[in-house]
Amino acid sequence: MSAVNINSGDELRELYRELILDHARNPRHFGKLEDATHSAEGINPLCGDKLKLYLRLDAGHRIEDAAFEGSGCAISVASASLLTDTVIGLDVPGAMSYFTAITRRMTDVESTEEVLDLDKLLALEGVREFPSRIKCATLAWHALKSALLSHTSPVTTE
Amino acid sequence: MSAVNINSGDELRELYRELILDHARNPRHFGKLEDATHSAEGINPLCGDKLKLYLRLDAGHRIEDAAFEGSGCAISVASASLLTDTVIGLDVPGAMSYFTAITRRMTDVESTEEVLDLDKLLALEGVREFPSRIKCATLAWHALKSALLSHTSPVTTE
Amino acid sequence: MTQLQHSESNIESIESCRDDFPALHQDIHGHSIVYLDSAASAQQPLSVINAVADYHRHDHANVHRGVHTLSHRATEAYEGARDKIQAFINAASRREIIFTSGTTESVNLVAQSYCRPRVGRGDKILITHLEHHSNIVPWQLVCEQTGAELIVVPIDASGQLDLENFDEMLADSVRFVAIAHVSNALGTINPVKDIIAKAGQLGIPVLVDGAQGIPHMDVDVADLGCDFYAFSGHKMFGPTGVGVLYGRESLLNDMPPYQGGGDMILEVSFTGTTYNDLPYKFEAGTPNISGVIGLGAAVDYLQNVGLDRIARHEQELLTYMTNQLAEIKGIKLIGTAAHKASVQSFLIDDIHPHDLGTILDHQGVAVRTGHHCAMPVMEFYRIPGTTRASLALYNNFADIDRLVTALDKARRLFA
Amino acid sequence: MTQLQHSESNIESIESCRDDFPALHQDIHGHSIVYLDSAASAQQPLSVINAVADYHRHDHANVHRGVHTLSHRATEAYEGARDKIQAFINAASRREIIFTSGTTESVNLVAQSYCRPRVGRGDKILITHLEHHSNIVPWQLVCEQTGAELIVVPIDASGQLDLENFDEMLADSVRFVAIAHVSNALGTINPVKDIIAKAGQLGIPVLVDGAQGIPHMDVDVADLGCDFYAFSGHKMFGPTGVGVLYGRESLLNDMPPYQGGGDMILEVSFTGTTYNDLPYKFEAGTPNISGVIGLGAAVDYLQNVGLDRIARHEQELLTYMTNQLAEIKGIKLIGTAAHKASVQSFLIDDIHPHDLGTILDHQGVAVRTGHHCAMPVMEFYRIPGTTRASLALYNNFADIDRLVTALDKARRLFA
Ligand SMILES: Cc1ncc(COP(=O)(O)O)c(C=O)c1O
Ligand SMILES: Cc1ncc(COP(=O)(O)O)c(C=O)c1O
Repeated sequence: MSAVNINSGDELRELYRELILDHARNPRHFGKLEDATHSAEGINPLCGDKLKLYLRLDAGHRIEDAAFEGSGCAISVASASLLTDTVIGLDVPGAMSYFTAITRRMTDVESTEEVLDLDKLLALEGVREFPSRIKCATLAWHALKSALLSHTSPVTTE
Repeated sequence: MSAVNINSGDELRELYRELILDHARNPRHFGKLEDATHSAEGINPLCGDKLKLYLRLDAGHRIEDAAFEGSGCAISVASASLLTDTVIGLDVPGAMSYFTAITRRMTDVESTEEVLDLDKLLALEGVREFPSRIKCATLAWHALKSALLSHTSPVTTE
Repeated sequence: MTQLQHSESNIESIESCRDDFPALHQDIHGHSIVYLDSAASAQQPLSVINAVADYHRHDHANVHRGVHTLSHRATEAYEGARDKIQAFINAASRREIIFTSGTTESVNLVAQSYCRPRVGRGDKILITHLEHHSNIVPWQLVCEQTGAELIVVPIDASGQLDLENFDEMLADSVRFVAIAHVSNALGTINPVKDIIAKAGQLGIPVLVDGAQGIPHMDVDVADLGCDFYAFSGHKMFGPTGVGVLYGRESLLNDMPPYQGGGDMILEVSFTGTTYNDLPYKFEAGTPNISGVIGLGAAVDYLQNVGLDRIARHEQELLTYMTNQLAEIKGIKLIGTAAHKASVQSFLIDDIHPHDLGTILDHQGVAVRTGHHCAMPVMEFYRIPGTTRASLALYNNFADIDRLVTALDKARRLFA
Repeated sequence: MTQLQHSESNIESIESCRDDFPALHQDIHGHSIVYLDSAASAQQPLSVINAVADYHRHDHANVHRGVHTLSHRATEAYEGARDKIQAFINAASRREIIFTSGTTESVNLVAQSYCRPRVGRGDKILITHLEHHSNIVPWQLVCEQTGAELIVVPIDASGQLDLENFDEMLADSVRFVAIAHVSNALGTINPVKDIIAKAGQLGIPVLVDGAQGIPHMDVDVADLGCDFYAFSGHKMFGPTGVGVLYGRESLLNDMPPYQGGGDMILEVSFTGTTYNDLPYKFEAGTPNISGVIGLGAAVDYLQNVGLDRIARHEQELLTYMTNQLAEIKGIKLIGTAAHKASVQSFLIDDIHPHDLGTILDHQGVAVRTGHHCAMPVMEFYRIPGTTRASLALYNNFADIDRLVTALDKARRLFA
């Protein structure tokens, strides 16, 4: 048997950082938000990822609480988990600017601009080397946008 | 303008022999046979050739009269005309053996056997060099077979 | 015959395109080939042939559902071709570009998914007398299935639509209009933009059969304003087995899927199935991946040469051909509309087209003969068929001279 | 892992087949490719790639209606492929071989043209729980359109059909049976011959979805006794965008056309249209000429290698793969039927298949992950998807070893 020399482990490690694996295994804010004011579904037909994002906005359009349920790969679950961590406490424009920053950062390989402090979300950086996984990383964020715009139909990443 | 040297006129002349052109221009037994006992339609979707063959058989299964109508290329009209000339007076097995001899002669390039005296039908020999025209030459013959077997549906050569 | 002067034109440069087409560099019956049958199916430039072969050498896998590299490459190439086509015909969104197996399937899709649920007894579907069978029979089937009625815009002796009573026809219960951009048998370029505008005023959707439009002119679906535009890869120097249906998004959204299968669903269960978004809702099963990629390469090729240059070149050739043919004794030109694409049907003496086709082929000249899948046109002229010479960007003046010489030989043979 | 002894086999000779496939000679992420995704789409041997390219270099024109040399060559090649396929699956007549765009279209054709006019409220269409979406959704659409009901043969934990109550199910108003020859997600080879015999006794026609059958075994439709058999070119080393519907002539004769267009008619007029004979009645429009020719070349290739040898080779590989996988800690094999084609689905620990797919791809190993267009199967096992390794004639033991090594790495990464 030919021994396989796995010399490209670094990129994989970059993708599956400890923080990602942690959020994938123990997603924060997981479950249904009974008193949600906004929600949206995200579906990635590629891998069958499916999640529902719930938001509770207060009278001043601030995100008081967020949660999600569903199933998916490590990247999409971790991304959704990080999302909820991030957006709680933000107002709508603030949350939308995270949507913009994250999706631009993922899809535009050249992008290095730092308009926002992405903080823990930078753990998703490794995805940039895996174009076929970008949709996993952005699924929850598209659901966020859809929920904030009060779209009720599911969004897909294809 | 580049002058074109047409050096392959012989095969064309073989295809369009005088006898063929004569039968194409002045088809014999052309028209409807009012008291036909058998008939069949032949359609060649390739060129839109369409002809109807009429036969009158007597009590002893002899072909007393034959006629055809329709329109088609020189080859198919001449072939139909030659067919009517040939089969009048023959009994059913006799006519069928002409069907067999002609179709074999057309489709089997190797065939040289002379089971029948093909006589004027040998004027169709030139078609053998033009595979795409064999269906024209055999269309009326397939209609003959179909009429003799009392098929009522149109036959096509495709 | 002497060749016209055409010093003013861009011919010198476009003539070199011919070198890109391997099939045009061979002898037929001892003569270099003259291919005048592009309206039936065009030849492929090497770039298209290679795009398909290279795809299979390096990048093939099934699309959309795979996470591995080849699948990703295949998906990118496939979806990239969709973007090219969107830009090529100026559609508003890539969701409006549906890959089909060809014009025929595109028309059938609209007939079954759009019209069938929407028409019934008393309703009318309007077509014209110069349509290809692919834009007739699907509507006949819908009429049979629903009780709707097919009505037909007449043509005149030149092969132009006779639009004198068009407004009244349209106003009388017409629910759908399906019309060729260009007639394949006659070459007529129809005034589709006007027709679409009139139908639009009455809220009647229009499908344009663009099979013969797209290879010859710059097609802009936004400018035309049509609701559906159908075309085939193999008539625009791309592969067989692939075509496009452009459809306005709002209409496509309201249509049920045409076929069921993989890729066109989001979720399948025995209690209920959710269809996928556009365009995937209409692309059931594994698509013609290499065909679509080849079609993308064909679009690249056409854009490199330039649609305007192609149109100019073809118009010059058409004028030359028409003039040269008109000089032949015993010829009857079928299809003499004022606005024409580079197609000419004709009859010579009483020589049957099929015989003429054989005689031309024997001299290396490939033309199509017969009814060209437009039997109603033949019926109109009371002829069984025609001989048709159709030109593409790779033809030149010498091709036309060869045609004329070959026709001369045929006349002598049958004299 | 050590490689098994396999001295007795014909492996040495069949291994050289791998050289025929250009796509298998490349590196992915720095590793020589291990292609284990043939059940989604197979790679093409050079002979198929060249058959398609050569056709376009020399012989392309539209088929059937042309009198010139290229059209004649194209028609001969296209119809010659039909003869090859007739012989390949032992159909009684070439009229029974209909070219489609793939399995999906073949199934939809039968659903719409055969079933839709024949079923109504109270009638049942029988499928199984392991079908691909392409053999589910078309029947759901017919049920919606007609009021008929879909009933589903259950499966057991190994992924085999549970046929205990099959006779009673069948006897209860079933009008049509549609069943996979081989499950793409589970690999199960279904006892289609028995099922067809039982349905036959009740006069119920059967369609076999042969998409996964035809690449792996000698298929004989006369021996099976099925009424319809559907398959795709791209799963049997041929082109995308082309497939076959075999149909029993007597049934096809009684069916209305599926699509309208060129070539499928004898005569079109506005007062009435006469359809063409079989098989042309079902081949509307310009077909996928080069695809069909490529499919013919794929059949030649398969017959040269020998279906029996392929089946033996794949069974040896499958046994080896199953044994090797079973040794991996935390693995769960999905699809463990007694009779299986060379496909294995599995799960490892709680690693999501999509993550696994990425990790394997990064080591050059191409597998498919997800629901494999068989969501009801996933629902049955209560899983979102699996990782699936599927083998074809060009795979070898080293490929399996590479898979196992790569899985090991994934486990360590997620540990
Ligand atoms: C069992 C089965 N049936 C049907 C299909 C559909 O085939 P295609 O996508 O080529 O139409 C497939 C392949 O995806 C399959 O595996
Ligand atoms: C005007 C027109 N419409 C439709 C078609 C049908 O195209 P296809 O055969 O590629 O489906 C053709 C070509 O044959 C055509 O010329």
